[in-house]
Amino acid sequence: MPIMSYIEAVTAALREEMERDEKVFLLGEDVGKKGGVFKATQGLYEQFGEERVIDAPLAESAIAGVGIGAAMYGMRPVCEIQFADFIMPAVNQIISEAAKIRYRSNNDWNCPITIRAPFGGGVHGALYHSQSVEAVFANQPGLKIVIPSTPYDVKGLLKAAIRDDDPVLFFEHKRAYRLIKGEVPADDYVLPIGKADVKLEGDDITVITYGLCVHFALQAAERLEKDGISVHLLDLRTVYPLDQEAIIEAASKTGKVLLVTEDNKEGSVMSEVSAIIAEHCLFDLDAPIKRLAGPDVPAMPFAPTMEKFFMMNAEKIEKAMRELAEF
Amino acid sequence: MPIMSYIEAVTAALREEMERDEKVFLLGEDVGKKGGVFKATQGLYEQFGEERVIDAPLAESAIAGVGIGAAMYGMRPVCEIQFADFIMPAVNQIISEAAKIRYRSNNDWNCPITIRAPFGGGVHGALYHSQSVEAVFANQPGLKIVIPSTPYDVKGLLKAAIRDDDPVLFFEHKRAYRLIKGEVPADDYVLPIGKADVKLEGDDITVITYGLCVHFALQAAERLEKDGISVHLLDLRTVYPLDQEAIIEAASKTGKVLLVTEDNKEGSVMSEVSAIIAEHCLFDLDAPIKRLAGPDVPAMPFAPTMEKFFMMNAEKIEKAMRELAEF
Amino acid sequence: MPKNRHQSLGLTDQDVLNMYETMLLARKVDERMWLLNRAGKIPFVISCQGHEGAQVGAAFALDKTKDYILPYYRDVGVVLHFGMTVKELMLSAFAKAEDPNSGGRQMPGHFGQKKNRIVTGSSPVTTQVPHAAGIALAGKIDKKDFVTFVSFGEGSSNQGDFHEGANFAGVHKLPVILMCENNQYAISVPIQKQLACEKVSDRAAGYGMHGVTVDGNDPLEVYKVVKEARERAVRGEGPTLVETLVHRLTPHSSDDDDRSYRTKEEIEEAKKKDPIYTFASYLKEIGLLTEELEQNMQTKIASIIDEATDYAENAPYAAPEHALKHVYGN
Amino acid sequence: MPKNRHQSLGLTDQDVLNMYETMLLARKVDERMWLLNRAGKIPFVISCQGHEGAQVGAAFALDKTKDYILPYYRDVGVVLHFGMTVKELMLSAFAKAEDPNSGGRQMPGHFGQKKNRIVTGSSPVTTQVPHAAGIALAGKIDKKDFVTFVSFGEGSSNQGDFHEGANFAGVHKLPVILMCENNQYAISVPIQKQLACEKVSDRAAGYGMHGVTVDGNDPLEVYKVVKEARERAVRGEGPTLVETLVHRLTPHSSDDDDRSYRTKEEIEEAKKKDPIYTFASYLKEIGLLTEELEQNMQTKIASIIDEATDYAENAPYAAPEHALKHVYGN
Ligand SMILES: Cc1ncc(C[n+]2csc(CCOP(=O)(O)OP(=O)(O)O)c2C)c(N)n1
Ligand SMILES: Cc1ncc(C[n+]2csc(CCOP(=O)(O)OP(=O)(O)O)c2C)c(N)n1
Ligand SMILES: [Mg+2]
Ligand SMILES: [Mg+2]
Repeated sequence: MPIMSYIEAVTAALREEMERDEKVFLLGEDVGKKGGVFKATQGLYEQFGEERVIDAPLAESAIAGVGIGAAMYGMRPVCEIQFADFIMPAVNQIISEAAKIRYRSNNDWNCPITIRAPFGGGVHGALYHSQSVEAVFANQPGLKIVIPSTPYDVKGLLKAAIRDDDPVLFFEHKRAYRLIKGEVPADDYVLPIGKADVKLEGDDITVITYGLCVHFALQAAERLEKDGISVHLLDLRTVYPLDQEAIIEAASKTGKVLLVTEDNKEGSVMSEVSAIIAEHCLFDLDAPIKRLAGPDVPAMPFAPTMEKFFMMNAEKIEKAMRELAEF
Repeated sequence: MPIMSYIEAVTAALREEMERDEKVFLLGEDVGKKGGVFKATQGLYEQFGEERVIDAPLAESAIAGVGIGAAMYGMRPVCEIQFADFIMPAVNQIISEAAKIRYRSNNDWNCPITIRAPFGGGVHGALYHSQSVEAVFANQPGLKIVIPSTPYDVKGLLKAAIRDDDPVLFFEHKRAYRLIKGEVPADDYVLPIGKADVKLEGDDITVITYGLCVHFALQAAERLEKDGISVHLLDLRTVYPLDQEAIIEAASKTGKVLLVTEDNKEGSVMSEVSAIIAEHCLFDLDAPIKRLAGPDVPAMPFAPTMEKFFMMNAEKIEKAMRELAEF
Repeated sequence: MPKNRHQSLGLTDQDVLNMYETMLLARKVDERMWLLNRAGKIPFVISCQGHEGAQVGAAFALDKTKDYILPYYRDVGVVLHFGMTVKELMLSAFAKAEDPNSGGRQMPGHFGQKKNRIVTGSSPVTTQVPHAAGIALAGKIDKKDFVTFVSFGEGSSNQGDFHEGANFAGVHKLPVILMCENNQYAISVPIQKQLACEKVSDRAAGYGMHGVTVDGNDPLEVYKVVKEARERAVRGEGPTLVETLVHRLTPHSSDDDDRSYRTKEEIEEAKKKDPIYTFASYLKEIGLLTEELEQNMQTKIASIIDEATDYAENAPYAAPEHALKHVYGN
Repeated sequence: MPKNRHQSLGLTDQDVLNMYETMLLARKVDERMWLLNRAGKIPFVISCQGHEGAQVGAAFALDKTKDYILPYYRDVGVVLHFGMTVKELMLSAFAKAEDPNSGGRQMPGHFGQKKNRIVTGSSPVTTQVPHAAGIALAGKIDKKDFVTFVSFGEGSSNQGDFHEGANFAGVHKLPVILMCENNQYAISVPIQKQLACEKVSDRAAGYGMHGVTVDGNDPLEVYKVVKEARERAVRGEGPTLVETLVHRLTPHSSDDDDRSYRTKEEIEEAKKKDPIYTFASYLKEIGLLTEELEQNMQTKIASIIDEATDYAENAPYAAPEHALKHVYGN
């Protein structure tokens, strides 16, 4: 199987879906001639032409709104928001429109749009090029939010998002783009949206996380294994709506749960994960449900000292894992 | 002490603050000559003139953004978003700007803006005039979100919001406007933002909620009391950042916790309340942390059948309370 | 003998009579809704009264067999022409399960009916402008020759989404007709506090599109400019911003009392230009609309509305648990 | 003898020399930052190169003792005139604790310094336009006579916030100067894919404001129109939209490679109109800028920049835990 980087898997999924279905087209700032500021759409303008790889004017609400219109018509637009931080001007289109179109029309209309955006920190992006924005949307029924952790998942889930008949927000960790590589089948496959994935089977502690943090957690788990501590690791993959069953199963398995996110702590999607556990398997727990998250400050600063202080890493997770294991 | 309705307390707080401080002014759609679509600003245009009670063009991002500019200058703008549902176009200004101004400027600038909006359902408002939107903002450090339940709290907290040196979102339950009445001192007082309020002291179960649901919970508690079940009721009042101490204390008190919100269940502010409890007082619990919330559908429908199905009320809370008490 | 003004526009006598009948139907439906509201039978009305000339003039200039429309809440006249029935409007007003717009989920005025290419709308104003651009873009990619028609109030033209949607349509020369129904008020706020430009159509230049302002009380004027806009659109010459000057003859909605912000005289003045009366006068003057014909129309319309009202009033609500349905497909 | 063009604008010989020196200083600071970036010493640069004429021309037309400015990321020339020092710019580039803009929290180009009325800015483009209207409104309520100056790129003028902010300023006739630095690109996207209007200033009419387009390579032209705009503003005649035509002489930022979307020839062509050279030529032609003077300026600037760089490079970062500070006041 070919080895691909995380971002190459994005490009591959887009290319294959555009080849498969004429209704798929791309819309976003600099996605055309330049191939995207991160190069996620590189080569697609050349292959599919400017009518299907559209350099949009600098206006996120229009990028989302035009995409929503096209999706209602029956196209399969994939809109790129250049940085997740810049999705905020499009919130009204996403929450008031995309999320509610099927429901408000009593199933007469639907909106199969995919909105991709690179998110997350650790790249000297400072306050406005580092944010985790999923929590803003993770309470809006009608939306699905996918955050893949591996190139394999990227390809399978991005294809699933494009084929989904409802709006999907697809957040790609920008630090993972070139850092994370992995095997990706050359052929067509989709992975189910809404299903979490057990990354490690283990008995001592359960770690639940998503995105880049999955890799940090894997590294930390490896170190713990050497000391005989076995980690059960669940990758959420879809952070809204959550895979309750998988969460309950994972938490019950060990009774000691660590929830990890790069987002600020208060009000992150991990609060919901915790609430699900506290509601459904409280008596299986042997320790308080522990959350490890970014500090409650607006966003990650530019200076390396403060960025590092904010950003999640394997060491921070390892420390929290050990504390939990010893509880 | 005079008896006032919830909305009269809003008007009183605005009037008194405008009389006290020339820097306070109002900006919003129809807040001037008409006195607001709910009449929250009635009489203020006549009293303070069109320069301090400004009928804004129909553009929420400008209402927030102009307010933010004025606040950075040193004014104390109170912006009205006509319905909380229409705050979505202003999300970028609120999250990217207001919330981050102090932090990003390393304390050089600050943004003492208050944004008021009527929210919530039960008024035949349908999908777009009934929403609870607090969860969209309840993970944005730099913001404070206040949701008062009584006229007394309205006055004291709205004054506190206006005097606060940071941005405050102030959500008023529109069903409470004329339904809820209570004593309000005629003199000047402020209540602390960030502090929850124990509404009932009790020993059997703990109920934590906010806004209109506080009243439903009070009614339900009264009925339970007749059966000898004593309810400890905490009104959050500030839903972001949460009053952790008060939450932990209230939960520990009885060990049986019911969290109530009118918002959709997944990802509401109650998830965070649950997570705080599960993190800090797990071993004091005698029952799973139960959440009672709106269903996970986009918003409250117009038809009375479906609206009632969605909307919180005393009966639903009473039922959940009894179940918990019997656990 | 007064001048025949419709022939040169390519409209037959029957066409203009149909236009009038549609206008009258819209007006009468609206009036009935106010009665129902005041009688406590329906919770909410938002009116087309005063806008019917602009709405019906525009709608008739479109191709109702293929164009997509993205109307706003006042556009009863537009959706009637595009195939929504009075019964369906009443089902929506009563919030009944059979309402094709939303199954009783949305307030009346939130139109949507896929089979007639009436695109589902929401309450936040002007979000539909980018949608209109998106559907036009999709049609272009899909090599179809329809146009999209999107309408909104003048106050709403201050929203960012108007700007972003219009700009997108302009840059991509999309077949979009943007129609502003300028009634000089956004609820209580008069136009001078909403816009500083003289005409809303002054905004067209900023999007490289054609802009035009017409008397919205005259359906023929509106027909003419919308028809031209449609032709331009189909020829690939891009979008047009049409501003129609109308009057809102009612309060903003059934929840509003407009006495606090405008005078009786102002409304009386506006009523003199009421498109229903002025267009009827024209049709009478040129001898098309006879007493008898008008009487027949009135009778027919009254019975349609009566029947629709009865049906809707007696129709069932959706079951409570229906609230859980259709969040996601499959 | 070539014509003296600055006298009639009320600019002294010393003024124009100061303008030139500020432009040169901006250019040299920017050039140094690229060197530092390419040497791996600073993570990011976003450039003023090619925009200095417009920036300095505009800045000099303002009253730096009382006006508020809301610059965008390229506006090194504007903030230098308003009192931000080279040392401070370098502290920001190195993300050091002493950076007055953000204490090292924001990327360079995110200006903010309260004592000089440089209003803190963010990355999402054009959010500052409503802020400029808000500060102007506050000044009006507070009975002050300053103006606010806000700048942005032409691509950014497609954002909803531009529209909403401009409209608010227009309706309230606020003393706001909106300046677009039109360099024909938004990162890689050329102007034809951004706007369909011929000139960005065509948008002014839609806000009932005066609009004007000038050659941004000529600081005197820009000075003139911004000065006039300021006078109009102070007279209560409302906002002005000034479009300056400039060229971006570098890639979008240090993260961009512009070879994939524009030709070398295009940049060569633009360099011929480089405001630094064309303005220097003017000053030389009229005999103001001598070899010697220019040499002195260069030397002085080089030493300022050297010193600032050294200082900033050696200055400490904020402590890690400083990340927790200043989320809320008190
Ligand atoms: C984003 C948003 N803000 C506020 C409202 C509340 N609202 C409904 S209609 C309206 C006035 C609209 O005025 P205009 O655009 O002129 O249309 P008209 O009603 O006059 O036809 C307002 C403020 C809304 N629906 N959406
Ligand atoms: C809301 C938002 N979307 C996207 C970006 C990313 N971005 C930064 S600069 C830029 C292009 C700006 O172009 P223009 O306005 O013409 O200014 P210029 O850089 O050419 O001076 C883009 C897309 C952003 N900063 N903010
Ligand atoms: Mg209007
Ligand atoms: Mg540009």
